[in-house]
Amino acid sequence: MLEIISSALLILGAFFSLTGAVGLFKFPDFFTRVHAASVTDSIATILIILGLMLRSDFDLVLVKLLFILVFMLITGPAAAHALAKSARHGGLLTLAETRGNKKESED
Amino acid sequence: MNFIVEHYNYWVVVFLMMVGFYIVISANNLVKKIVGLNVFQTSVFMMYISIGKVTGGSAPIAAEGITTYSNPLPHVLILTAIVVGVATTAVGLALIVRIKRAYGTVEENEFEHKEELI
Amino acid sequence: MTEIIDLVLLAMLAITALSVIFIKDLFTVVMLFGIYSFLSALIFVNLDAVDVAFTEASVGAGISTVLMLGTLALTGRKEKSSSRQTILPLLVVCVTGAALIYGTLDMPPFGDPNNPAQQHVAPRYINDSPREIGLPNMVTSVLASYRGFDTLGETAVVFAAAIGVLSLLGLPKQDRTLIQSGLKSHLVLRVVAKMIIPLIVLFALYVQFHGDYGPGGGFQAGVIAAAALILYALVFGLSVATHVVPPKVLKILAALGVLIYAGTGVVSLFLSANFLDYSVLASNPVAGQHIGIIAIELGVGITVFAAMLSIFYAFAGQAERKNIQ
Amino acid sequence: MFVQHFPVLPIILPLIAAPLCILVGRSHLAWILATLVSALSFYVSVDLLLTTIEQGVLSYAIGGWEPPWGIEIRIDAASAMILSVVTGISTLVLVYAKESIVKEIDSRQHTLFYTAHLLCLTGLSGILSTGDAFNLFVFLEISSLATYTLVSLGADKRCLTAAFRYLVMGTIGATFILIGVGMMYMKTGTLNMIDLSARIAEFDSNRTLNTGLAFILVGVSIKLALFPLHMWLPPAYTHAPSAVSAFLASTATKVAVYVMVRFIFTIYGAEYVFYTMSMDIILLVLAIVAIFKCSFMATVQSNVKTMLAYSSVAQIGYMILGISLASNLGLMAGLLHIFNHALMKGALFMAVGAVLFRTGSVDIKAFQGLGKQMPLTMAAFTIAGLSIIGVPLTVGFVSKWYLVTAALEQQHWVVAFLVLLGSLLAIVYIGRILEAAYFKKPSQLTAGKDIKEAPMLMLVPMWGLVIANIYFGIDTSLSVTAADSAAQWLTQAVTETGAKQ
Amino acid sequence: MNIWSALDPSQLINLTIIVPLIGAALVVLLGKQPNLREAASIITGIVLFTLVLAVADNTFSNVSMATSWITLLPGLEIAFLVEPLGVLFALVASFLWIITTIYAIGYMRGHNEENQTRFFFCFALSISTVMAICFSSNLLTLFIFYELLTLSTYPLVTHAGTEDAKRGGRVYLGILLGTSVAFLLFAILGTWVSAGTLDFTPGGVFSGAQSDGLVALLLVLFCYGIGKAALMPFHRWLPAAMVAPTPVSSLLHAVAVVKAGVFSILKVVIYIFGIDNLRDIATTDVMLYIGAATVLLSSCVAMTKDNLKARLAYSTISQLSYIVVGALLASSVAAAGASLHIATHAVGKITLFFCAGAIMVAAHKKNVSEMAGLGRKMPITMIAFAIGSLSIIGLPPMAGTWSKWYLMMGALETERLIIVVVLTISSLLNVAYLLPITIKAFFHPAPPNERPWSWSQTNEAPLPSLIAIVVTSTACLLLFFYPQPLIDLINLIPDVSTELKGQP
Repeated sequence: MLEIISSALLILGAFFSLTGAVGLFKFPDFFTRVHAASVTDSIATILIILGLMLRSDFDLVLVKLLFILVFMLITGPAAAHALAKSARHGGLLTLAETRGNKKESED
Repeated sequence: MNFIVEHYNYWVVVFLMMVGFYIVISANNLVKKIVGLNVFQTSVFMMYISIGKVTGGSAPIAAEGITTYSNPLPHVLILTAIVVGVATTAVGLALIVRIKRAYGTVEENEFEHKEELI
Repeated sequence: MTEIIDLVLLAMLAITALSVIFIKDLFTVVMLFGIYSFLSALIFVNLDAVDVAFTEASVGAGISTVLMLGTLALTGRKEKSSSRQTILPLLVVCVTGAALIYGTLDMPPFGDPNNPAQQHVAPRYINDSPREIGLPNMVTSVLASYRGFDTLGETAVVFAAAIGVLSLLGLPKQDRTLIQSGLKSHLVLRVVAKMIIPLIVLFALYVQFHGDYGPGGGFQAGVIAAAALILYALVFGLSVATHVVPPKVLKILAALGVLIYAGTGVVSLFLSANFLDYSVLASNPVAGQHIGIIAIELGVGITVFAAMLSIFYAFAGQAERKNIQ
Repeated sequence: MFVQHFPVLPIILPLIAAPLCILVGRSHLAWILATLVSALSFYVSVDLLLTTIEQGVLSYAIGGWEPPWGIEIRIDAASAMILSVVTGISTLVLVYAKESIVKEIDSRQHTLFYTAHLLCLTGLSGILSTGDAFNLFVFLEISSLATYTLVSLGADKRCLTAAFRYLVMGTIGATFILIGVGMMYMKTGTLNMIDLSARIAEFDSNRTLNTGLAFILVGVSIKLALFPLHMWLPPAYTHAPSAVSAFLASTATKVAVYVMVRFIFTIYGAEYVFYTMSMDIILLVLAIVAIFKCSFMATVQSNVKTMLAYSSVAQIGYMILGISLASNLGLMAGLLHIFNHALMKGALFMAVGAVLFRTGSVDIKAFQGLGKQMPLTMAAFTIAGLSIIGVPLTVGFVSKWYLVTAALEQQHWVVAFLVLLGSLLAIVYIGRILEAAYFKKPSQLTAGKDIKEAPMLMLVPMWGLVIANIYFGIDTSLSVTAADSAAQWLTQAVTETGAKQ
Repeated sequence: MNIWSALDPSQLINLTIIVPLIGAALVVLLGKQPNLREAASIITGIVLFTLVLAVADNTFSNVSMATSWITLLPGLEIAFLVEPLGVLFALVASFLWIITTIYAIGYMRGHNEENQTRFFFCFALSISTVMAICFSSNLLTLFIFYELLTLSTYPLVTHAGTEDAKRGGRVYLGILLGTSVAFLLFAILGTWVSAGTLDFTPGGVFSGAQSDGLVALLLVLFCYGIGKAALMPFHRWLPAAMVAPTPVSSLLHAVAVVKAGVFSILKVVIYIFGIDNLRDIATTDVMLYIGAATVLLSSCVAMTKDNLKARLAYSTISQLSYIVVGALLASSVAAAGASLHIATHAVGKITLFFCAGAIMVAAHKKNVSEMAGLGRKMPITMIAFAIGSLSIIGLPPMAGTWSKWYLMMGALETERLIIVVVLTISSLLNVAYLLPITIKAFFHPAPPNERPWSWSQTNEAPLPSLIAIVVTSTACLLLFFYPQPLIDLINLIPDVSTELKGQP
């Protein structure tokens, strides 16, 4: 039973990281790409680690995985946030804003 | 065919080494030289680790139920080598910072004297 | 299975390395190098070299990259295109490569347990070290005891590097004023940093003292601890960091670590054994070995921590100095 | 009680003293500590030398782990001899440095200078003493890192680029050596030198081992500045502080030469290197080209330090020539020249340093008229210079004598003649300086100032070396015996492996 | 005549080398008081001469004298051994050194030169090295002191300190050091490796085991390696060194340096190759003819020179080649002639140089063309000059006669008519370039501004110089009438004799 669940989680995680990767290439501008990238290191990793936890029996490995999970939960978003914010700081505009600017210029 | 399977690993490593080596001697920017140096050394480390690998072996940490271990000696050597590498990198980078301050550039072809070409 | 992973990783390595040649944006180049050394760390794991992988990840991808980025901050991130001729380097590289390939022709097959490398010296480490040293992690046993002299040299190298960087860049003064520089505006980061830095330090200690049983040891621990403070300095500013760990202290610590290591060896001299022979440190050799290894791992850890951090200080000090000007 | 530990002391004494220097902080305390420790290791090395001449090889198992599992310290006459040179020169240089660095190095960095010097000494002693191929690499890197630091302490900004070039080339060399050692390990499964030689002797020729040797030789050649790979040396020696130049010129490259000797004679064995791979021809040609090209370069330099640097490269050519003769006598001549050249180059660089100290320049113009203003310094320079030329009653003559005899013994008449022709070039480049010093009026560089003789602390070590130049030129018994038994032991190692076959 | 009989004979050798050193030290110490300083020099010279006389005495009563200082390299020591040829050279050198010193005092004061202390110091140094060369018992010792002689005379050559003095000094040092390092040292090492010894042994060291080509090569190397013998084309240093003050020129070009050169060649020929083996060596003839060519060519050059000293220099070159030729003729008589020529040419040529110097000091004239009528102004000098010239030319009743006589005999004995011809022609050339000077001086009218002439205008060189001139010129005569002691000495040299082989 556990087997099936864990494999399901793993496959799901793999799928998400794939989408993240695709997004990283496909999305138009920086911020959307950051969004895509952050998918990989938030949900994808969480799922994968959960899957692994289900596979491992109750010992040190499990604890270590737990630690990693918590760590990822804290750092992943923080990293994405830092990226976006510093981009903002550096004066990079979102797609919408650039469009808005265009309109203004057209008017 | 068998020969290739047994050696492809070394050949790729050699290729990596040469890429690193090429960066070192061809790059014009000193920082890039250092990067190349690191690539070069890291590839050499891979060669060592490949030497130590035993098919079907596991990490050399004694645990019950495991009979074949990979060779720990190359691991030890490379641990040391990595440290040496980072030490060199640090000094090299520090030198680059000073060079930048003294010459205002880190591009080799912009130094005044011929003897300063690196 | 391993072979396939191996192949994939090698392919990725090749791509990364090649792209380093052609990319002119040094920031990207450095990042690519970080990736390169992460990938090689993966290869090391795949080849059962967990300790090495650990070190490579923390050093190559960690410290080295940070230092390179620090340098770029001072030297500029664009590589100017040069009229430098590339034929000669290419030639040199081709010759060297050809020589190496020629050398591989007589190499023993990859991964064969009957290779001479696996036959002569190594078996003793694998079979007897748990009994002689009493540690499951053979790498640690070899590193700290059989080839402890290498590790002493390694510590000396780190110390030398620290000396070199200090003499070149000098340490920043510890200032009482506590300028809240760094990333003032990033509230989230500051909170997160406050949360995880203790964890990192804790982890460093774990690595330091668990190195005998699992992957890790003084060197990795030192690097991780240094990383914790580097993060602190990045987020809260150098002057705050120098207040927490003053540069002078670092200098002394770096020296102290080497002394601890060498001192352990000298102690065994006075106990009328050979240099770095730990067996005499306690009544029973194995216990003695254990004591000795803990002592020297501590020495390594302290030196590496102090050296790495002071090197970072030196670079950061330069950066601030640049900002002031 | 420490006698049985003597083999390891020359390494660990400076290694422990280095961090202590940082701890004591005050520069003059650091100086005293460094000098004392260096003198102590000199004493130990000489003792080792005498012991090895009598009893042959001393082996010391670090950590009590018998080789090949543990690391072995292995001291034979060759290593002990060069060890004494290195530690002795280091002591003299440290005495000399006290005054010399005052004008060349920022006072805040004096402690760091002594620390780096001690680390460099550690590395060199380690290279000389260790019996383990990889351990050799580690110590090579210690000394190299310390050296980069020392070079970068120079006053002129060009020392930075010089140090960087040295760093890049040095690291490439070290990595090459690493590759070579890896290949040796791959085929033999051991790192201990004696063990290696025994197991390599089992192959008559093997492509991996050949490549390994090739890479090691190239790597070492970079470190010892063999002719086409010497580009790093002249700028490094030119812009480093005088004390550093004096120390490096007379020790660092010599140690590298010793490493080459080790790999050729102890590990691979002369048969393998010279007959299977016929390296001797390559080395011979390179050596001769080095002698002429670089002696000629030396004759056209206006910066005296650069001139001495080029002459060093040429002199290294002589050592390699001796080795490449692949004979007992040739090897002995090479080792002897290592010893003698350390004496002369040390003295020369010290003299130039003294001139820099007083006149603030090392351009040949600065030397004009110094014969009257700094008589003692210039006298020292003259004697050491005559020694480089190879005038009788100096050590230079002894080396030349043995080199040529060795060449003639092998029926290499042309080589022998070329060696002598090379010393004619030495006459030219030394003569230029002497003429400027004794027969020219002071130039505008020094016209205004009144130049005094160099301070005592600089003169004493300088003249110590000069007197050694003459003493060992007249009473060659010690040096020749040492070199002879050194060569004996090295070639014996070869025959040992032959026996094991 | 042996006032040192108290001493152990072997000690004499050490003394001959050390006494001049002590003299040199004294010179430096007394540098402030010129008179004492000069006194020291002269006394040194006299003591030295008595020492050498004692050595000669012992040699005649064949007491063997040998001493060894240190072992430089295993099997190679700095050692000394007295043998007749050395004694001959030592006698000539030490005797003429006294004279030269006396002359130099007059000259230096007349010219009131600078750095006289340095001058006399190096002067003493050089004679000490010459003594060492005379008595050296193996090639290494010879080589070492040969080099030291070059170095110790270098300051003398550049004494003037002017630009062309420096240039001359550079040529001097360059050629002498160059040839000795490149060729002589090479030849010595070759001998050492092939023959296994460097000791001077009667009959030579080559056992015949060595390949002929090798020995032939070595001979060439020796002949050119000993650059002091000024064999063409390595003769340039001799005229170049003419920038030196005249006493130096006379000591260098008549006694110490050049004679050290030919002496070394004689020694090598007699004691390394062995006169008898010399015939079988392929290159002997080559070198012989080069020597002959040098004789003629340099005589011709001498004729073209107007500067007196330059002319004498080239004449020296040709006279030296006489000795080389004599040595290479491979006949005992020729060798004897060569040895004798060392002495006779020394006295003759030094007289000429003294006169040249005297003319320069007194009449400030350098060139032959200006010497018309000089005979009246400085009669003694010019008479001495005439004597010297005749001796060089080899006309009786002058010393030069004997040496040329024996050389001729040697040439005839070996049936080398070419050499005979060469010798005759060169004698004629000597006549052509030496006699005109005397003739000009005595029989040509002085330039108008110096007439009318009266005794009051005689203006000779300073007294010391004059004494020197007189002594040497009388020596030229004496050696013609009493050559016996020298000839006896020469006959003591192994397989060298003034008797033809045929006669009993």
